[in-house]
Amino acid sequence: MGAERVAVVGVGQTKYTAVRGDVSLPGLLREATFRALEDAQMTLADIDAIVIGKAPDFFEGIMVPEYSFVEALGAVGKPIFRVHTAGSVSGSTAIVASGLIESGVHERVLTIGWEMQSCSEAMWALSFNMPFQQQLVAGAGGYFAPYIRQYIARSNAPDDTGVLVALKDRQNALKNPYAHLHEHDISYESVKESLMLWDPIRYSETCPSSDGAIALILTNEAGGDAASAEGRPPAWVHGTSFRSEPAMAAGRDQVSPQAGKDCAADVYRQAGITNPREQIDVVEMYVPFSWYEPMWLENLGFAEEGTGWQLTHDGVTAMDGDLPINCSGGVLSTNPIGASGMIRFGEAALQVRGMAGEHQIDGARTALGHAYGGAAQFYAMWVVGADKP
Amino acid sequence: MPEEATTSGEEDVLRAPLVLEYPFKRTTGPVIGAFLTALREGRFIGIEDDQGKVLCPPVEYDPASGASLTKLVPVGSEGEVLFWSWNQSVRDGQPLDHPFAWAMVKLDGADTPMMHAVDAPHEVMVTGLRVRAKFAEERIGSMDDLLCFEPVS
Amino acid sequence: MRDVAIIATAQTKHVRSATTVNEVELIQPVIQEVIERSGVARHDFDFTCSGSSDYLAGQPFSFVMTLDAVGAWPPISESHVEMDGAWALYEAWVKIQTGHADTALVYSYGKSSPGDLPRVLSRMTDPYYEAPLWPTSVDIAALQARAAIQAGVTSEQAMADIAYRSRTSAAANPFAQLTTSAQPLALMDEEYLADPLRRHDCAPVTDGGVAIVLAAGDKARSLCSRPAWIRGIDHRADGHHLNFRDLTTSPSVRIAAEKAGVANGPIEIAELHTCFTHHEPILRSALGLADDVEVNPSGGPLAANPMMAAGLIRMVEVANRIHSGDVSRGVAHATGGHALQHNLIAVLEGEG
Amino acid sequence: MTDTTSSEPAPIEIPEGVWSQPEVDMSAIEEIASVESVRSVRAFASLTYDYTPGLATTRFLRAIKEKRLVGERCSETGKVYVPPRGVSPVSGMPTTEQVDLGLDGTVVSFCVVNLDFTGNAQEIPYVSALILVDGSDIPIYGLVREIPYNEVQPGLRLKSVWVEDSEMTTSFENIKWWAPNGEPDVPASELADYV
Repeated sequence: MGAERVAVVGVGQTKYTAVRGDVSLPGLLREATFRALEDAQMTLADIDAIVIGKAPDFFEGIMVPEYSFVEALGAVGKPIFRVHTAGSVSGSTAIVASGLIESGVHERVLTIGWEMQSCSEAMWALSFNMPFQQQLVAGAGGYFAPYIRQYIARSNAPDDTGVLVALKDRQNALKNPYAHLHEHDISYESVKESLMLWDPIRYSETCPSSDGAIALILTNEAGGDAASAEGRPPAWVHGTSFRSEPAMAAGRDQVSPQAGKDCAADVYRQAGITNPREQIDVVEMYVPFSWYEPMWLENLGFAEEGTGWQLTHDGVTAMDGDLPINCSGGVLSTNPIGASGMIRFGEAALQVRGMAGEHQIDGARTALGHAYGGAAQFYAMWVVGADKP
Repeated sequence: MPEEATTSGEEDVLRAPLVLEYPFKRTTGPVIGAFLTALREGRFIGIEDDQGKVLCPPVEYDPASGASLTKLVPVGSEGEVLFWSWNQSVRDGQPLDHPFAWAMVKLDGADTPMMHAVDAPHEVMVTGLRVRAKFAEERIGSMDDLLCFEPVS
Repeated sequence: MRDVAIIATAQTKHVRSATTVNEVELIQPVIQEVIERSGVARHDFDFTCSGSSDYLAGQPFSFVMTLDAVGAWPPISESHVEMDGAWALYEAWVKIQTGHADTALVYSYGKSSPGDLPRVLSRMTDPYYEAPLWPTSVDIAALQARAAIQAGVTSEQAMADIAYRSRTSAAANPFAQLTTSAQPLALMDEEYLADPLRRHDCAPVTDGGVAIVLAAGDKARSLCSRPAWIRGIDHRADGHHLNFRDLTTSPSVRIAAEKAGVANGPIEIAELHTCFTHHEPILRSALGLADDVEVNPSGGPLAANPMMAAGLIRMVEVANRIHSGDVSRGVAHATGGHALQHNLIAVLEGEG
Repeated sequence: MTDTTSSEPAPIEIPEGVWSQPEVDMSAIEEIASVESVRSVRAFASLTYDYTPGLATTRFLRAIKEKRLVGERCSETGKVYVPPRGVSPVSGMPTTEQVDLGLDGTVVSFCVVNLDFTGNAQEIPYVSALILVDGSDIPIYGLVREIPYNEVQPGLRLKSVWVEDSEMTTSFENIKWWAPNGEPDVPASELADYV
């Protein structure tokens, strides 16, 4: 079972920015797609199927926009598939694409995550004033901030933990030419002194709104072997998993949700990982608010409960630490919502391929890509490796 | 659409209007931008594919292969109705405020048709009808610059 | 490929307007019913997948609330597609093929009644060239119907016959919304809704939902006396832009039918996702169906058209007839987008 | 209805790569090439829905108009949900038993907000809290006022503060905010299951 091995042989990203004023909507997807195809040494004609993920259609005001991109993606006569699973969406999308190969249904699949947030505003597209429903009185961060506060209370984490995460991720972003935010002047003080929006979350500890797309080319084992033989190392998929739990289940732990723990356990089991802290070299983690780094470190089994923040403070999660997290700059530096999950997956693949450029971790062999969404209730993860599973 | 009110009246529930309104911003890229620029100038342009076929309105890619297209060419403001339907109940936002025909209009010099409104009486509408573009007097570089097509008298 | 079958189904009574319930209240009884019928315990499904549309609901992430009806605790392996539930079934089928699941719960639903459905669907057109003109789904279908009539693929008379046959067939379908029709000649006397379409040519606006359970191999055999095996399933897209398409044929259906193996045996019934009468001859031709193949004995979407569910219901209708032993082999079709842009074909068979 | 935006999008630096949108050839349309190009458009969209919140929410809102908070109980776990949505997310079964809740509650957690997200003139900073209404098993969000923001703590006991009886509607807005009710704090151990 799990009949066919899956290899990532192409990764293509757009330049991420607040407004991609120079391209059309299909142009944005084509930019990522053509870069991925070039990386994979393929053309559109080589692709068997396309799997697309994005956040709600209200962002761009187009119902199932991928239908109007079919010609632009050379997909006439091919299967095209749309996944929609909240913030984890393009992680889920990559997993659906991977399943098409693992099952033996297709051999070469293009998968794309994208968002053009400049078409509207996140505040509008994510939270209409629905009749008869309670209005948000505190914005998006106001939903998560009480749980972060609860984490701090449980763990006694120093109150600058979030500052250290934001500083690290934004400095990592300086090494990633595609990243949205390139804050050359950022400092510990500038983060700490930024406006406390939702105490304990400061402005500089929150993600931006970005335009952008990422595309991956996935192949079967033969495709991975062929790329390898030509000196283009693939990333091998060692495990994939998604998990969901209800937003409003009485008794659910929103600081360290069970679905995240279960999803990690499932993907580690598939990848043969019994000690993630030892066996995983680098992590691309979905951290839209800085404090989620220590929270996910615990949720994903990298640290005992209540101790995740120590890894951050000890520099373990820095580029030169022994568990580097978000070398790309992460969601804190780049957040086209419908692409953010797949960017984590794609950056994990780049690391084990040795192709991450300036933010490459030397000798990275095994990497985790992690995405979550909704009320911290939807999870998608994959483990990729330099070695064939 | 057939109407069949089969609502069960088991229990009266609350209801309220929900209005979703937004002025979405769309970046055009160079090809769509050029088409809208041409509309502002009261003209049409298309784009040539590898076989020399002219697509109007232009797109950035070959519709069959996805290959990039770049050669913009002029297209006429008159053309022919390839097929059409009649829009009896006009809705908000549509090109005209009275009943009109939707038509696929192939402009002179183009090889593919575009969808738009034809302002003509129902009984005049026929496949093969020659039509001419009617532009707005004040044009700003948007689809609104093209009001509709009218029969060539 | 692993043997995978539909082993249980359930659907709502389809209505013009299910005003009293929200989406989760609409779909919950159907999910409960299909779980009970399947014999799989609620918390034992290996995978769950659903299909729905935020634009129908007028709410972002509308599917999140509906997940409550599954009882996703402890956490489950779950996904959602912004497409008809037929594609949720496809994702579940692929998941079972990977070996990561042996059973799957699939559901989809649509409440079209709150919005002006044809106008809502105008948001599905090209965002630059078409959406600013607000062409409705009926407007676009009428253009396609004209092209089909001009090409001799169908006629207004043939379309009236299809409407009559579909709605009178639906009289035997307890879930259908429209179950009566005037005689075809009388239908032809009706005024146009959107020349060349009359009211009877259009599927109704419907609220409703559907759920199925998939199981693999021996698991399916142990849970169902006559599983409806998915012998082939494939889906393909045509281009979006009407200006680049031949609207009178369906190349994507032709490819999907070949990949799904429609022609590998006799087809006894076909349940086709015909939102408009002229879709039937286009689909019949692309599927290569013989003239005696019974199409839409349930009445099809012309009798009940819950958006995002009507495609999956086609699979349910074929599966039900296999479960009951009425037929041995049938084809189900689902579509998405305007003018039959995206099409899924599944061949279902009973054993032996 | 569309209109063009005047703001010219800022040029961006594309990283070195193998593909970006190719330059178009405008040599055949010089009269278009010579004028200022359209770079973006505004697409105004408006859709109206006739929204119905369903049976459970209707029951809840009809009660709130009478200054009552009503939850619904999961028949499997016994947990009480507020606001009820008709189905227990744990069992997947309908919640049919209605439960009268208290009008007081307890802060489970909170955050201090320094931007006005409410759209009306709040004092800033203000406190948005997760509040466990007496008799329920799932916290709801609410504003906490009538106490300095830096004195709010988990366990703080609150009362709901309502609009005038004459202004009561079928709306959450009937509760203006929450304020301390003077009772002793609830120990943290009793709240552990609610975050």
